[in-house]
Amino acid sequence: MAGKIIIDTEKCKGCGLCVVACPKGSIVISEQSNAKGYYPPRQANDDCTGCCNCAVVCPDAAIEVQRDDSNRMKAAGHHSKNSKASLVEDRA
Amino acid sequence: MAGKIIIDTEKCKGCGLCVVACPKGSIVISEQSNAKGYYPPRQANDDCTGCCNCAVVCPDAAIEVQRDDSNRMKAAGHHSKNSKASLVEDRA
Amino acid sequence: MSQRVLMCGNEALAEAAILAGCDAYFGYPITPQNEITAYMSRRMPEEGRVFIQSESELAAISMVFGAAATGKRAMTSSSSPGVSLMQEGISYLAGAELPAVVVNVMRGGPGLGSIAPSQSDYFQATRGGGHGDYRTIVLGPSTVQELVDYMPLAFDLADQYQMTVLVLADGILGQMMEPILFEKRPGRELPPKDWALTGAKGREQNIVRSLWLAEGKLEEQNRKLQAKYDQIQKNEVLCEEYRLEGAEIVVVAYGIAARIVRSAVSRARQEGMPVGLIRPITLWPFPTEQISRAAEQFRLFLTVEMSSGQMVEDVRLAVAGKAPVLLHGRPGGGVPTVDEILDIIKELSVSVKR
Amino acid sequence: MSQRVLMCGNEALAEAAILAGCDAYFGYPITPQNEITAYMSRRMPEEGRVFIQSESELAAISMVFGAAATGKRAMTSSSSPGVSLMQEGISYLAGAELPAVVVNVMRGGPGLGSIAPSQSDYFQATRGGGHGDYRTIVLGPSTVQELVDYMPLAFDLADQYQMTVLVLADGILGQMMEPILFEKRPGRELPPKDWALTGAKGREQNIVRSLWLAEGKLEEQNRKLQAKYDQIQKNEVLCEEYRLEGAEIVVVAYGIAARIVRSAVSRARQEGMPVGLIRPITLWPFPTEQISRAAEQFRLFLTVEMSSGQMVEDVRLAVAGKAPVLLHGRPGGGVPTVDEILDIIKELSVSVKR
Amino acid sequence: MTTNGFCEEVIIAGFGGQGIISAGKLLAQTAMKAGRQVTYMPSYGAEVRGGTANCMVVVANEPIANPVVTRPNSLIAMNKASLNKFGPRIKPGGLLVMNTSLIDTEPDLDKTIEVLAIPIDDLAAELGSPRSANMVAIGAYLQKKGHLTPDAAAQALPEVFAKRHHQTLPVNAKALHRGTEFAANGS
Amino acid sequence: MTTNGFCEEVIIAGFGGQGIISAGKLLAQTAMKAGRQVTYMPSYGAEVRGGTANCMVVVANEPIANPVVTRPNSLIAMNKASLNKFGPRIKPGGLLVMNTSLIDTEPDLDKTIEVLAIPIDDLAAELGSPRSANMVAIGAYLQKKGHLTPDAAAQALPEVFAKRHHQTLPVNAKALHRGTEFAANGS
Amino acid sequence: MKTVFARTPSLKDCPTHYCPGCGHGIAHRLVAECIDELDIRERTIGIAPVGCAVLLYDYIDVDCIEVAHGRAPAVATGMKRTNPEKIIFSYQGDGDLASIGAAEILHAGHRGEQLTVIFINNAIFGMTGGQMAPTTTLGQVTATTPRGRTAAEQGYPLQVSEIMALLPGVIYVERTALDGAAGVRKTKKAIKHAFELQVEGAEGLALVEVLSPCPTYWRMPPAKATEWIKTEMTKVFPLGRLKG
Amino acid sequence: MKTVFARTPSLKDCPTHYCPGCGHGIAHRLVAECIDELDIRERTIGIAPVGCAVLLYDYIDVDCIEVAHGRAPAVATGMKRTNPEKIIFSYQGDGDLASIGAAEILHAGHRGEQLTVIFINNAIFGMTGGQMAPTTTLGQVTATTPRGRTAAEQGYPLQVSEIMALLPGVIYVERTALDGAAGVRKTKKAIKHAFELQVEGAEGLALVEVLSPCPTYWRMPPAKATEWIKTEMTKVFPLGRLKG
Ligand SMILES: Cc1ncc(C[n+]2csc(CCOP(=O)(O)OP(=O)(O)O)c2C)c(N)n1
Ligand SMILES: Cc1ncc(C[n+]2csc(CCOP(=O)(O)OP(=O)(O)O)c2C)c(N)n1
Ligand code: SF4
Ligand code: SF4
Ligand code: SF4
Ligand code: SF4
Ligand code: SF4
Ligand code: SF4
Ligand SMILES: [Mg+2]
Ligand SMILES: [Mg+2]
Repeated sequence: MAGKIIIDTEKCKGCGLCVVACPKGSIVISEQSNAKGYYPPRQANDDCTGCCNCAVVCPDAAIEVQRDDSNRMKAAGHHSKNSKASLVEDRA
Repeated sequence: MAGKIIIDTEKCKGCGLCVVACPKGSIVISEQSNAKGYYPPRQANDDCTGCCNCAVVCPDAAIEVQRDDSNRMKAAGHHSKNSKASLVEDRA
Repeated sequence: MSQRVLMCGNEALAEAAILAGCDAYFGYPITPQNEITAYMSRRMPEEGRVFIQSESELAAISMVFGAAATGKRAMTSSSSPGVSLMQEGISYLAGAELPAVVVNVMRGGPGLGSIAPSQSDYFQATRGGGHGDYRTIVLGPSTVQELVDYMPLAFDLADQYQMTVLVLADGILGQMMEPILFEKRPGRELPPKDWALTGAKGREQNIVRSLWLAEGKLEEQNRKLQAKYDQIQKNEVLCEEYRLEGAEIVVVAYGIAARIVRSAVSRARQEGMPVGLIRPITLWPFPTEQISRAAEQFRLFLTVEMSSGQMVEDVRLAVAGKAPVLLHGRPGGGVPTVDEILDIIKELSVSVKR
Repeated sequence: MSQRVLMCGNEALAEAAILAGCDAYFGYPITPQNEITAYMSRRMPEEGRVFIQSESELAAISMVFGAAATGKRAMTSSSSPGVSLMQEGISYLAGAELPAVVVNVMRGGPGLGSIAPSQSDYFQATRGGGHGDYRTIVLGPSTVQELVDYMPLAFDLADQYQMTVLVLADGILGQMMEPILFEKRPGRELPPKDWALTGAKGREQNIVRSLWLAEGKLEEQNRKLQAKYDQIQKNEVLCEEYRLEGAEIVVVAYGIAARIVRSAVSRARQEGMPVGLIRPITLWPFPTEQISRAAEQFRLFLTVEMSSGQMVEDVRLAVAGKAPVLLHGRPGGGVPTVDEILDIIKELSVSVKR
Repeated sequence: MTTNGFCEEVIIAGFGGQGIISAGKLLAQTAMKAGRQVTYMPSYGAEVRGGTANCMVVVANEPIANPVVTRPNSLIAMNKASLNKFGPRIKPGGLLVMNTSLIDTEPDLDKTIEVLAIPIDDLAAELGSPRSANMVAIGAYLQKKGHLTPDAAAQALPEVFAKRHHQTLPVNAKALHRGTEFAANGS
Repeated sequence: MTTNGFCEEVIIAGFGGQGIISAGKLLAQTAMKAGRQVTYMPSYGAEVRGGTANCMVVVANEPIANPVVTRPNSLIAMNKASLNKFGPRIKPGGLLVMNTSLIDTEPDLDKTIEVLAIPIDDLAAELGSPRSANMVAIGAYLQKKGHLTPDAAAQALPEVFAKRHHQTLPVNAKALHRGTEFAANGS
Repeated sequence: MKTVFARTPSLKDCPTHYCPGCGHGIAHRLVAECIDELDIRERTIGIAPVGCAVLLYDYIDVDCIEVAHGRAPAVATGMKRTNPEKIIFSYQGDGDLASIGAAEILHAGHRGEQLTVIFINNAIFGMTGGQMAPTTTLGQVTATTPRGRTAAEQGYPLQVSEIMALLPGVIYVERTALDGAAGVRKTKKAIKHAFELQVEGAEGLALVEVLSPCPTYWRMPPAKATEWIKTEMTKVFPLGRLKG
Repeated sequence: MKTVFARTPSLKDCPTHYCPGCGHGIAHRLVAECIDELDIRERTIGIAPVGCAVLLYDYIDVDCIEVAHGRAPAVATGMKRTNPEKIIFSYQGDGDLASIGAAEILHAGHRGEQLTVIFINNAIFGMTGGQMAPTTTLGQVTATTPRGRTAAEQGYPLQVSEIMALLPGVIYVERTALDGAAGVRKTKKAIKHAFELQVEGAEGLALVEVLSPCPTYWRMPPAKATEWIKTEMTKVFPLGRLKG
């Protein structure tokens, strides 16, 4: 498992965009609703690569992505000038 | 003298545009001001062809043009569809 | 429709406008009156009439201006911020003496405020938020049925006096559903619209304008307008009196506030308190005479309105010092309750007795 | 400039604004106040400050909104129809509690009306032509020198109370030239603008807003505004009294009308008539107390205004039935003459004596 | 808020999508057909929407003052958030209809308030029509209050639902009666 | 319009381009420097312009009520249209300065009005400066009225004309005096 | 001798209030001539702008309305939609149409209203005393650009016709100039076409932008103003048919 | 394991009021990320529109202002001209920017104001309950086009970016779409560039039009809304860099 996602279920609105965005089919909507009545997703398998697609499309910034970069090159984000380090390694 | 202009001196504001527009140099500004203090022009020579340029540029519609068409083809105005006869024979 | 139907105020007034012969509706969406625009977008084309969602309220009131100038019955609707944008246009309608109906479903202000119900555009409506000396007739219905009943009147008044009639509602009236009856009643006999722009065929050119540059001409035009307004003040006041017999305290309230006060008055009477209600239905012309007469007779006035106190000025002007005029105002979307009004009435009853 | 100079009102007030530290002027041309815009287009860049001819009055008041939110002193000017277009924006300024100075050089209305001088935007200015419960401070100078003197005050009041100050002038005041003196006087001590949008550096985010959706929040905000307005009503009334000693008739007039009345009063006094003048300088807050006190003492009030009767309502509210309040109104660009006022005063003197 | 005679103020609240609006309209329509005074008021608290919806219905014998109900006689709470928000506002002696399919906690209310705990969603699901939960709720409420009959409500159904939904009328009528039944029998 | 003491109300009128505005401003500026109360009011009758211009100046010892002059003590009429419009408004006992270079008719006015007929344009042209006609007029007017001196007016000239026109100051001063001279001597 | 040019009947027989050499007078005449030639006087409604041409109705003898500054296209929409058989034209200056009224003209075009719009671009606010218009050229001195317009401060002159031509609802856009007899004749042709489209019921808005002299606030004699259009203005506002 | 994606600091740690699947949430995050990456939080002022995004300031942790409907570009002008060193961005919907605010955005562009404009085109008025926007597509059913928009009645969808790109004062225009991960990444790149230009002091206005889902009033589930952008919306609003 190279990647892992952490879902803030109380911010999630169960829109399912992350499910569709995941190239690995690693996300499914869960059966348990949150306090607002939405059904947040959960990680369904171990195929996650940490590609961040799910987090990138999430309208509620409810997904955090972790990745084990020990045995691969550091993803070469395009760093714009004027840029500052940030927690969003996924850059356009 | 193929053409003749009649100037409504009380409508004229002496702008002089007709003077510039006449290809025959037939118009000059007169020395006599009208009631409003403007100096209307007058026909200065017999070269007028009745081309209507002066009337076409007059901002105050102060010029009427007459023409002796007996010995020339009737000016073939472009008649738009839907058109009705009018006193403005000069058509675009 | 001659059977009671359950409809929300916004849709009901829209249907009533259609029944009143509204030829064209122009409007820009804004809460809490979006049901009007949506309803009109469906119904007007069904009737072969004109509906346009305009690009803004400026455009909406201008489209009304255009349609009205050709002799058509035209209307628009909006809510507070949108109506503020129409103030120049309404002043032009007044200057050009064109008939128009404008509905304002008021919400909390100032600024973006809120979408809660409010009555804080009273000044704007009755004093003319636009420039110049002009008035608009202002109707303040307090039930959905009244909304329905006053739309035809609004169009008739507009045509009769060639001016804008404003229908002042609020978020509650617009949103709430009540059983209503659509009844076809005969309209007024109206003067011919011989001033309308219909093409100068067989007559001289008609001109609709509000600019009068020649010395004294605009003053004359203003005096003509004022004379018309005087007529209206004499002939068109509408006002309801409730339980004034034997009263000592008179509550003055309009619109949704008035129906709440009505309940409070009814309960107060049961408890033996000497209180009645005067409910202005036309906010301009204001029932100044009625209240002035009442001031000869009753000891205390209480104005209840959903604002920081606007109509209270008209009440004070009418009472003219003959009795104290108190205010219970709920600004910014607050809605008074029957209980809170009852409490105030109780306190006042005690003080009146003393 | 410490020497008398001859300047027209429009240019003089513009220069006074610059001296008062106006950081930015935004405006759209309209007669009879074009000299302000033209003057600012030349002088503001000279001072390294901002001038923009906006695309409209909507844009102008919005630019003021933006600049004011960053803590700058910003102003706009216009005339009646243009000010009508600013009503939504002024309501937003009130809701967001931003300081701003707006000059209205009034002309005849309604509609396009005329460009003759007028005072018929009094209602709009003092009651809020926009939506919601709000007020603007309204200054009504009556000479070019006063225009100059009240511009710094306008900016100070705006900053102190975080609200719009309207300077109501008219076509005559704007166009006429009079000798004036620019004097640097100390301004008020003003609260820090810690609410301004300057970038969230070393502090929490600042937010400038007028929307309050949470239940009760907008009502609370409104009560806060009203409390502020009460303060102003207590502390900021300006009003001139002239020849009230031994008077029986009091004329109330402001602005250009007041200077004409002043001459008439002076002449009437020479002829032995018992007449004085109360001249409101702040139109809101209105000198209600002063007039109310006067009503205890004097027998008759006459309001002279260049409208069909707007300020007269404030006079009536203040007098509250204690004395008759008459009106001499000249709407639509009419300017009263000293003679016509004198004639009225004469007639009234006779009736008062009877 | 009127004092003479009967005046019933109800709040119906739940998630958007639970049919809160149609439930309220049905109640209002039924009351109107029964010749009562009635008002219906949707929530429009914010121009922007969250996940919740509510509406207010007032049924009375006299003209109704204010359609905005601050202190209801009855609350139909379709989910927990609604119960939390409106529960404390119920008048003493009032009624709470509580959807136990989605509410797992006991409400902490005035003792004088009658509580009808009913698994609304489950009952609707059993009928094969989860979307009819709102009707189950109305049926149960009417049984408890008795000011209008479930039959009258069933007759009003066609006026509340758009034509294109009229195939659902029978199952909605069934749901109404299922609610009534449960309220009467506790099962 | 003030009654105490001195109050002189003047209208200056003519074609646009005849320097009406500067003439008025010069009068006002001169009065200010002399310590008088003064107002100056341009015509702004229409947003749109015709061929005419006028302005109003009031000079007084007391605060001035209204800068708009409806009935002038004095009229400087630079052309016929102006005379027709404003002539009838001159107060009895007033003064008319009339530019006979452009006005060929006799004015039909109240007998108490003093008329100074003066060929203003011709006099200016003789000085080689036709555009100084306005100054000739002011000079003549001041001579007749005497409340301010032509010299004081000449001293005020630099403040009325923009710097870029200061080369015209000498000829304008000359024109002022030419007007005075004519008014004094009738030639 | 035969009269080959005289005032057209729909142009009222009275002097105008315009300055000597002002383009409005010419444009008015052309509009009146087109109305007469198309024989639509009895079903035409004209919309006067707020601008020097506000008194349009004093000169053109058709039913007319005077409207709030910039709102002519919205007023026209209200008229035409309720009276499809009438011929509606609006006549607007560059302040009216391109500054305060930018949203209204854009949206009338956007909706494809069947209207004829005569847009008089004189690069200035005439009526209010010569302030900058959106179409004022770079370097042009006006009452509000005393040091001349610069791109950095006030932006480049606004090309309204180019923008309008982008809109699918706009079916005809032509820019012409009142820069002499030939230009006036071309302008008339364009105005006539813009009317003809509406007469024929073509679906969409027709706009003619007319470059027009304002000698007064350009601070030049009329003849020079005509020249300035030719040499300077047409550089910024190229003439020709942009659409339709 | 290392955190490679987390909430950026300028995005406040709270839930939003948006509907599930709404594009505003994504766009907000992108703006906040750009602000943090460019390290301009302490000198940025954001302008909230009237529209669903009116509470922008509740989510983005910079100084913010809420302004009258459609007037953001004018407010921004007032701010930037008096505070050239600040970074001013406005965030506007299609009702706000393209309908009521058409004149203001056009003129801010015309004047070449140094601003960053984020234009959220969701082809609908979201906040007021799903009425037609100028950008609503043909056939689209909305609360005010119950039979679907038609060109004859309401005109063709308004292509704002194409118009803005015409203005010399506008230096950068790009249209992107929130139609999946790739689209979101491209959108962020565009927004960042639009900010960078202002940071660098480039003279003119930068606008990014973002095609954004409104599942609620498109009456479709979020995933389908994303699809609809790809298949339908981009046909009317072609993606790509239009200028700069
Ligand atoms: C709401 C409003 N704002 C401003 C004005 C003042 N105003 C009158 S005409 C005009 C501009 C005129 O310019 P343009 O449209 O180009 O017409 P032109 O006079 O040049 O023909 C302005 C700003 C007004 N009458 N109303
Ligand atoms: C002057 C004024 N008119 C109308 C409104 C109502 N209103 C609020 S938001 C909005 C349109 C929202 O649409 P859009 O800008 O596309 O934003 P979205 O909600 O789709 O993101 C309207 C018409 C208002 N608040 N003020
Ligand atoms: S995209 Fe975000 S909000 Fe949507 S389901 Fe996934 S985690 Fe929840
Ligand atoms: S990071 Fe990529 S692979 Fe992992 S869950 Fe998200 S989208 Fe799927
Ligand atoms: S008709 Fe032609 S030739 Fe004759 S005067 Fe006029 S312009 Fe000259
Ligand atoms: S063009 Fe017309 S107005 Fe001008 S000088 Fe000639 S006749 Fe007179
Ligand atoms: S100011 Fe300009 S546009 Fe206006 S009338 Fe004079 S020349 Fe024509
Ligand atoms: S209505 Fe549309 S734009 Fe508004 S929050 Fe919901 S999905 Fe987003
Ligand atoms: Mg112009
Ligand atoms: Mg939108």
